[in-house]
Amino acid sequence: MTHAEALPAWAALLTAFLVLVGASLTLIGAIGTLRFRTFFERVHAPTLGTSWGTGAIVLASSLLFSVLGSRLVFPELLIGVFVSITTPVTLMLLARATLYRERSEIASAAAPDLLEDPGDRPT
Amino acid sequence: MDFAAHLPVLPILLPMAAGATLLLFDERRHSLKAGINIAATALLLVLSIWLLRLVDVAGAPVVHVYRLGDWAPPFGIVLVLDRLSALMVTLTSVLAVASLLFSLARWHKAAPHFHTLFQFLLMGVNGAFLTGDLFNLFVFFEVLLAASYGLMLYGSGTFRVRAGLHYIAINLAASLLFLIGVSLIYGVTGTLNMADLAQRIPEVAPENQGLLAAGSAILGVAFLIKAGMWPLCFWLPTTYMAASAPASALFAILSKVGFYVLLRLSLLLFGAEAGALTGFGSEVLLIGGMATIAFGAFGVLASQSLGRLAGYSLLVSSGTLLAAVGLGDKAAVSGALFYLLTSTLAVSALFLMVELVERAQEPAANLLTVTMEAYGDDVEPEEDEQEEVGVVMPGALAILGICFGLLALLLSGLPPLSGFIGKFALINAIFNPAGLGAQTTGPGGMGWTLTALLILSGLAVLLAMMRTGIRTFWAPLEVIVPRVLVVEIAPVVLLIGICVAMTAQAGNVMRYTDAVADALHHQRLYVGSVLPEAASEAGQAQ
Amino acid sequence: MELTLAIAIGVLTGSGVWLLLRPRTYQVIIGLSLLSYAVNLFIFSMGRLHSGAAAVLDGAGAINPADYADPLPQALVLTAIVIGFATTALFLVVLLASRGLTGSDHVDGREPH
Amino acid sequence: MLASKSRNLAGIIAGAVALACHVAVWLLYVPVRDNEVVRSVFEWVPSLGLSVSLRLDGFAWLFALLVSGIGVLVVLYARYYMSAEDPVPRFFAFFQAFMGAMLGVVISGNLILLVIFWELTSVTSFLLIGYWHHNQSARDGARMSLTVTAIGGLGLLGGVVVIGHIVGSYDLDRVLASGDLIRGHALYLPALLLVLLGAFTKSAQFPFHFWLPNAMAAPTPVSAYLHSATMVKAGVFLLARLWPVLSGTPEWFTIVGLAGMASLVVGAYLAMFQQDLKGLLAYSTISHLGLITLLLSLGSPLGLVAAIFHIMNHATFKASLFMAAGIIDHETGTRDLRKLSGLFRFMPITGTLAMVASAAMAGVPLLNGFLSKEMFFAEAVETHADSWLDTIAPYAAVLASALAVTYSIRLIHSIFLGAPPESFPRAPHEPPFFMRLPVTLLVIACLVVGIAPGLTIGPYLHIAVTSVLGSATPEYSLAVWHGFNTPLIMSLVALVAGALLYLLIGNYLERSDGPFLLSGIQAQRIFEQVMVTVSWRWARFVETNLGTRRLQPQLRLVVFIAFAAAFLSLFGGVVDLAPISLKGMDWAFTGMWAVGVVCAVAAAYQAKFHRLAALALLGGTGLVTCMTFVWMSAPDLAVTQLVVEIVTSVLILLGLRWLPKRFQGLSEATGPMARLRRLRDLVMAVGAGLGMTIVAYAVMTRPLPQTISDFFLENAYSGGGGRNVVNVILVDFRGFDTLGEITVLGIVALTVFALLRRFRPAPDTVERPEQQRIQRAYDEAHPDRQPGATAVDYLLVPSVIMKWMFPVVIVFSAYLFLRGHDAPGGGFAAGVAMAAGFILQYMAAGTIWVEDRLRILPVTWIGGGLLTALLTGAGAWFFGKPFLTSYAQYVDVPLIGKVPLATASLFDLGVLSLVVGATVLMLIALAHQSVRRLRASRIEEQS
Amino acid sequence: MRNILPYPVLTAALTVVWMLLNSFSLGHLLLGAVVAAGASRAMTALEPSKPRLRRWQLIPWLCGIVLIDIAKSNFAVASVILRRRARSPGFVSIPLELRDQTGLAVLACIVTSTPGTAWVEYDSATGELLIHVLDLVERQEWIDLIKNRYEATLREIFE
Amino acid sequence: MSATILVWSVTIAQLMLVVAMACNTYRLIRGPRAQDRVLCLDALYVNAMLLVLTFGIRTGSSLYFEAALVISLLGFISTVAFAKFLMRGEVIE
Ligand code: NA
Ligand code: NA
Repeated sequence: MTHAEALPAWAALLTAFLVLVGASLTLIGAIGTLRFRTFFERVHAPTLGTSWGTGAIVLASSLLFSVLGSRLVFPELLIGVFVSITTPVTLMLLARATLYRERSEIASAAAPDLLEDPGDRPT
Repeated sequence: MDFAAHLPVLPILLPMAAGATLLLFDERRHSLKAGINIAATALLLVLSIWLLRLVDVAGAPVVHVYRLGDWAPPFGIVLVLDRLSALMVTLTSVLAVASLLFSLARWHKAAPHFHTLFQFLLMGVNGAFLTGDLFNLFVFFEVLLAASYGLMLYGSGTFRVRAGLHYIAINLAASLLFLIGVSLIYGVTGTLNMADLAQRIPEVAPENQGLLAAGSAILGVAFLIKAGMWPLCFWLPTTYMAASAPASALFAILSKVGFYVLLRLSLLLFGAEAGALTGFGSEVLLIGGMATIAFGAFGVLASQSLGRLAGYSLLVSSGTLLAAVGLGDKAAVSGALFYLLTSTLAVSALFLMVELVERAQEPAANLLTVTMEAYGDDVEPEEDEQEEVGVVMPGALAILGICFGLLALLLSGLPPLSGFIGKFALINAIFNPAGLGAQTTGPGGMGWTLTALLILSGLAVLLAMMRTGIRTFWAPLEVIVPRVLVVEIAPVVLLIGICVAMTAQAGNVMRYTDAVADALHHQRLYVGSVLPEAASEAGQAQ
Repeated sequence: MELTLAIAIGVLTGSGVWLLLRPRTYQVIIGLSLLSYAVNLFIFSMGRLHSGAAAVLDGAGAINPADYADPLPQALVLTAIVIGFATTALFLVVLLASRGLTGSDHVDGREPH
Repeated sequence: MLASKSRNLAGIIAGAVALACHVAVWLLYVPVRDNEVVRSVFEWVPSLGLSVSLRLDGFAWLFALLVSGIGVLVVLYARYYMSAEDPVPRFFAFFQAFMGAMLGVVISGNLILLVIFWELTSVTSFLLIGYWHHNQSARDGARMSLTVTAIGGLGLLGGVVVIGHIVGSYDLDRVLASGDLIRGHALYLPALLLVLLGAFTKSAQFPFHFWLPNAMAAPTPVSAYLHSATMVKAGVFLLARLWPVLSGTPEWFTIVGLAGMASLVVGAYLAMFQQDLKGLLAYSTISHLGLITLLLSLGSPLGLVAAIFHIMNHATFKASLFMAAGIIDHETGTRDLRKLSGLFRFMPITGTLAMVASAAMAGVPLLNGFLSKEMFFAEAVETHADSWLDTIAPYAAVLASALAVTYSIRLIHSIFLGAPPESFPRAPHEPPFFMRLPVTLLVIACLVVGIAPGLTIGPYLHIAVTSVLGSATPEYSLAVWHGFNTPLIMSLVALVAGALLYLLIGNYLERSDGPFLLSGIQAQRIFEQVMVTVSWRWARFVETNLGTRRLQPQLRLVVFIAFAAAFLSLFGGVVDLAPISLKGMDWAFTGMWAVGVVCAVAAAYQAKFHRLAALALLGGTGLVTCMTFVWMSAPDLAVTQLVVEIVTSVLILLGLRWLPKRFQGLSEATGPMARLRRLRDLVMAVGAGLGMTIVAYAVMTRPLPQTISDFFLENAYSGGGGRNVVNVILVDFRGFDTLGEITVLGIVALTVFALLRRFRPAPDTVERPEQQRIQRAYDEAHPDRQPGATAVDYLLVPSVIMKWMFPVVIVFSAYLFLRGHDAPGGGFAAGVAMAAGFILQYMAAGTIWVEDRLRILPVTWIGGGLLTALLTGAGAWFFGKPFLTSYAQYVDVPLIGKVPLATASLFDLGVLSLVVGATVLMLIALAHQSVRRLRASRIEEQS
Repeated sequence: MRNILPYPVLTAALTVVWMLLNSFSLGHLLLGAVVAAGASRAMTALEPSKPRLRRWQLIPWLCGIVLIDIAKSNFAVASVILRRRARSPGFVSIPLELRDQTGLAVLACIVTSTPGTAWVEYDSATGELLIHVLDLVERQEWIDLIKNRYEATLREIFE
Repeated sequence: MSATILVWSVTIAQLMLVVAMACNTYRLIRGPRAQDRVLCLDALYVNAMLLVLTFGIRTGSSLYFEAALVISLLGFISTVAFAKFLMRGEVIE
């Protein structure tokens, strides 16, 4: 970690803080996936990581490299932007799919042969 | 650099360029594509003969080294053109001409991209023969395998796809082994260049020799799968039987690639100067080769269809070649190469014959074999009706019969054709490893067993082919004269004709194979040509 | 880390081999994928492990190769990845074709008796 | 080549050739008479000691004379014998080939050449015997004769090779001069046995005699030629030829003698019982050949003289008898001795000729057969080596002679004498003169030689004998009358006993169904049984039990053998593993792999029933693999692995559409065997995993040897113009690998495309997926909803975002590409990324929508990419450099600064183009199946 | 001009992306512009509904409030997870007037990116949006939040 | 000093992220439904991306940035494919 020696203490502290915040949020989100009971609850959990979890770490990275290179470097911001644009797509699609699956299961409870889900079934 | 200096790379680039160019034209332009393919294949044949003449000069053996990217070996990839590789390239292009001619009758239109796959297969095979780099060998193996997957599945159909699945699964496993082996060798020696490897292997520290041996063994297993050694060969007869006739005719060279690599590497890396690893694996090759001969012979006898028979006879020839590599001495290698030429040509011709003969057996098959399978379902029947290419053969059955008989002689190794000379050369080598007249002790138990196997396997092929031949050509009461086009029988005649010519010119061919064997046993020559600096350093040190 | 990676390679190989020997084509394709991960890592490990080493040259000037990760195995792995991708795609299509034509997803195209 | 009906022309050509041979042989009489050996040598394969060496000495000359002479006669005969319907040119072609081969055997001066001609006689005789291949018996006879004689021929090859090994040459002269060396060599017995195998099978010696009677299905001219003068004589010819080097040992005497004696007696005995005229002659041939073999076994020079003499005599009378038999068959339409009778009044001339020839066969005095038989008796009595074999030899000789008399009488009596039959298939009469001419000439020869042997055959026999024996040639006399000695008594006894025997059992023979006592044992049936057992049952057994057509055992073998090979090699050397320590362990890395490993095992566990889950878990493992590359300083790998990972998932998901559901427990085998199988696989999997762990650990903990990578690191920037060494290796140092690799990708894409063109989905997947059906039904059930509204709404918002991502992905792909040479990225990753962008559009809007708007020509991209890479590489040629030599320079552009320009980038552009094309082609081809199905089902609905 | 640069805003944005990825230099400005123009042209093929940015000056303000809202929600959801607090998840149906597809997309991103709310279903015929809320205490509160805070702003920007 | 702070914080952050990966993997394996697995796979991707970023911070190298970028930009494609497969039964219609 030779690069870090040159880092001013405030930057190091701030970076460390942001990194830890981001990681903590992500971890909490992951714990959420364990604790929540239904899919629609679980769907909220990863957003901790994809919102400020990512944001904090991205900021940390930007900060570090800006300070180290003594110029503003923000390519990491793109990561944040991309994540916040793409993650909703997947979550929306998944949520909608789940809604359909659950509806159709309720609707066709009388016809269990239609109930088979395509690749996977509850164990 | 003058133009001739670039010749060694052309057998790879020419098919590649042809294959890529073919992609730029619309699928439906069959004749144009066929034309390009014919031109490229013919050019390849001319080129390979040129290469053959380039290396076949009297005096000290010639090894042409082509440094790709102008990087000095062992860092860059090199192509090495010597007598052996020139011979194999020529054999490939001969088979290609025959197979292509055959396919022009109907097969080339059965599915998209036949010509491209065909040229890429040639590219892969030629690359495997020419390269002097172990990982580059892997790449060309993959090229030829990928193209062979395409050609194997070409035309689709239940049986073919089922066999293709097995073929691909096994070869994927083999490719993984190849990678493990190559990388392990790199991990121990730090190089990929074959000549460099030959230099470094004797110097590998004792504590690393086990790892090196393990890597070589795994690599060897990968090649043995491709070369078709029992018990790694069960996929082979089914695959070759299931593939379309021109494809399997061309595939006859594929198992020879495995043999080629085993021959090249075992003599180069584990030859007389390999230190502790000298002769590594040769016993396995000998015993495995013999087991393969035996299994192939029984398989030939057990075959009910001619296609499977042809596949098993390929196994017999594979086993014979492997055992010869196992013997390892010059005479055996020379005999093996002669045998390789004749058996490859003959098996290839037999694969072409299979379709023609089966057409004679089944009236329904007489009507467009291709359409039955390939156009079974189709939402988009875009291909127009097949039109005739060439003239239907008169007296087809008689010519087929003669060809079949000659092939039976060739494959069983019965006199007087080159099949006999090849087998005799091998047997002669078993009894007189140092040459006729040099007083040596008689062959050991292995030698006797191998001799017996060589003879008995020939007998098995003879019996089986006689059975099939009688059933096909003699037994039927009403003779169905198959619709055979000239372009279909011509390649068979061509291949057999080459065997006949080889019989007449056996002395010259043997002189060539003797020279090949001789050069293979002087690994210094190869190493010195690829790495002149290193070799001269070594010379100074001594 | 060597140990970790070695064990990882071993487990991936074991899982891959297990699947490779299964009767269903889909199992085989997953097995082949796992095996190719294992093999790629194996090739990679042949250049030894260099955590956090420089991967790209700074520019001209004298270079101490020991400071860098061995690039050659990496290049080999790249080739292997590409080829692995291609063959996975091919195998997939062939297994689909086989399933379609034979009506069975058994590797032999028919259920064993 | 000739039209199939032109039998005159074909016959004339064949006859002319045979006659020319015959004349040529005569022309060589003078030098041969003077004990010269006429030689003619062409080199063929010198390194193998194989030369086309023709060598005509007295013995060969005499034989050549016989072969060509009788050849002329048989051609003449065949011209009239063969029916106008037969494709005669083929017959004469085979005949000529056979005669050539036989002459070759006789005049070969090189043992290998001899073997070659030897096998050629087998092959051509196969064709001749099977000439009437529409008959089952002809096919069987041909097959059997070739099988037996080819086995023998291959044995002979082995024997000859052993002799060549002993002598150091295959040259006949050198071999003949090395008798003592051969007989004294340790390998003498194998050589002898192998040579004898060849000779005995060819000469139909017991126990290989059975093929000969079956070969009688051949047209009679063939039998007349093959079984009198040529084919079967090749065996005894060889015995005589190698007599100087092989004979004289106890082994020779015992084996050859036993075989000869057995053939002599058994052949004669069986001949008596034959009802088929040609069958009788065939067994008689076996017997006479046994006689010759027995003579040769004795090892005495006089025996050899008698043998050669009998070879000649037997040829003449047997050829004439066969031809006569053919005439009878031709005229009456039958060869059955039971049906034939009283023919003498219809064909007196033929009858007379046949009687004379039969008498010669029976050994009646004043005919040639008598003379050689007398010599045989003399030798049988004379030779004594104090073994039981030669003690019984005279008795066996007399017995066989007596039997020969019996069957000869039976032949004549049964056919020509007695009451004329009520009906023949055809009314018999004398054949055309020219058909009878050959018989006449041969019978005259029998008479002339029998009456005046010294004047006729004498000189020729002499040169033959001297050429074999050289200075050891004994004194012998060919006189008809040697006085009243033991042999004469034996002859008389045989004649009388034979005649008496016929009187006694003649009627029984006429009615018998098979040979007395031996009818149960039919060598032919035993042979067939053995053949079926070995070549079919055993073969099937071996093929099915030592081979398999199933995939799993094959893969199991691959894994096992690879493991075993590595294991044995590994521990053949020394492997010491570095001690395991947890110091310096990177716990994050280890934790990641804990995740990766669990995913892998879970994927393995789920792959059967939970395909989707397995795929997701596979993705988890792949992700950890990427992370490893990140951790271990391989960013290029990480990027590439990631994009490939993503595309592969999409690809497999596309495929999952066509894989029907699996129901748990449907085919899960639960028996103990299945469990055992799974256990075995588990053991193999664990073993393979352990092996890889050990090897990987061993290598990783050893110091890296001096590798070629150092060169790459040192030269990447200065020589390759790039800072990303991996990329420079890929596009420059080892660009050739990349060229091959992209070709693989292109090929696979084309294959996938071609295969999918013929794709036929499983019946249970043809329908639209269940989800779509339900959602459609839902839309249709609700009047306020448009059909398909669910699908539209589902993607309404996401597809907007996905579309807007398209240009971003393109920019990103350009970024990856342009950076590649100096930083992680490169053509491949860029190509896959761009392809992923395309796929995203397909997912967002559907195939039809996208293809209405975007014209992607993936095949052209593939071809163009390959050509770009290729032409970039070939561009170096114009600068006199090898293929793929790159050129890199930094160019100063105003305003912008230094811009790197490397031809390698152009190469990389080819890679990009190909990768885009190939990836898109594969995915789209798969995606198109849905469209295709849809169209197909619409067509079905309409019709 | 319209043919060469059909989406000037997009092109500009992509150029910025390019420079973010590489560096802010003149060379990359030019190169980036070329790449971005190419990518934009590719975009025309997909015929996206062309958004009209009426009041783009509202965008930064929107970004600001969204970032803050998300931060708040992060905190809230984290506490839900960590404290295992009792929660009452549920669906909320919201009638939307926003019809612009891009606007809807942005709204969807906002809703979904915010921990605690998830975009589930949107009926294009009725304009009815269904969201899922992790901790649904007061239904109307959520409806107001979406409609007044986000939808209104977005309608101003896009419609 | 700065180095120590950074090393510790990044190490702890990485361990936290790895634990997060483990949590997601648990759901990935246990499900119960396909959508849960896919959700967690997506989360796994994000975790990995963050790990890459922290790794970059730790080594001070920006070379790993592309890998993170790939995940953020393209990582969702496979998840979209999964989701479409669940909803519509096929990925590309
Ligand atoms: Na009679
Ligand atoms: Na959310």
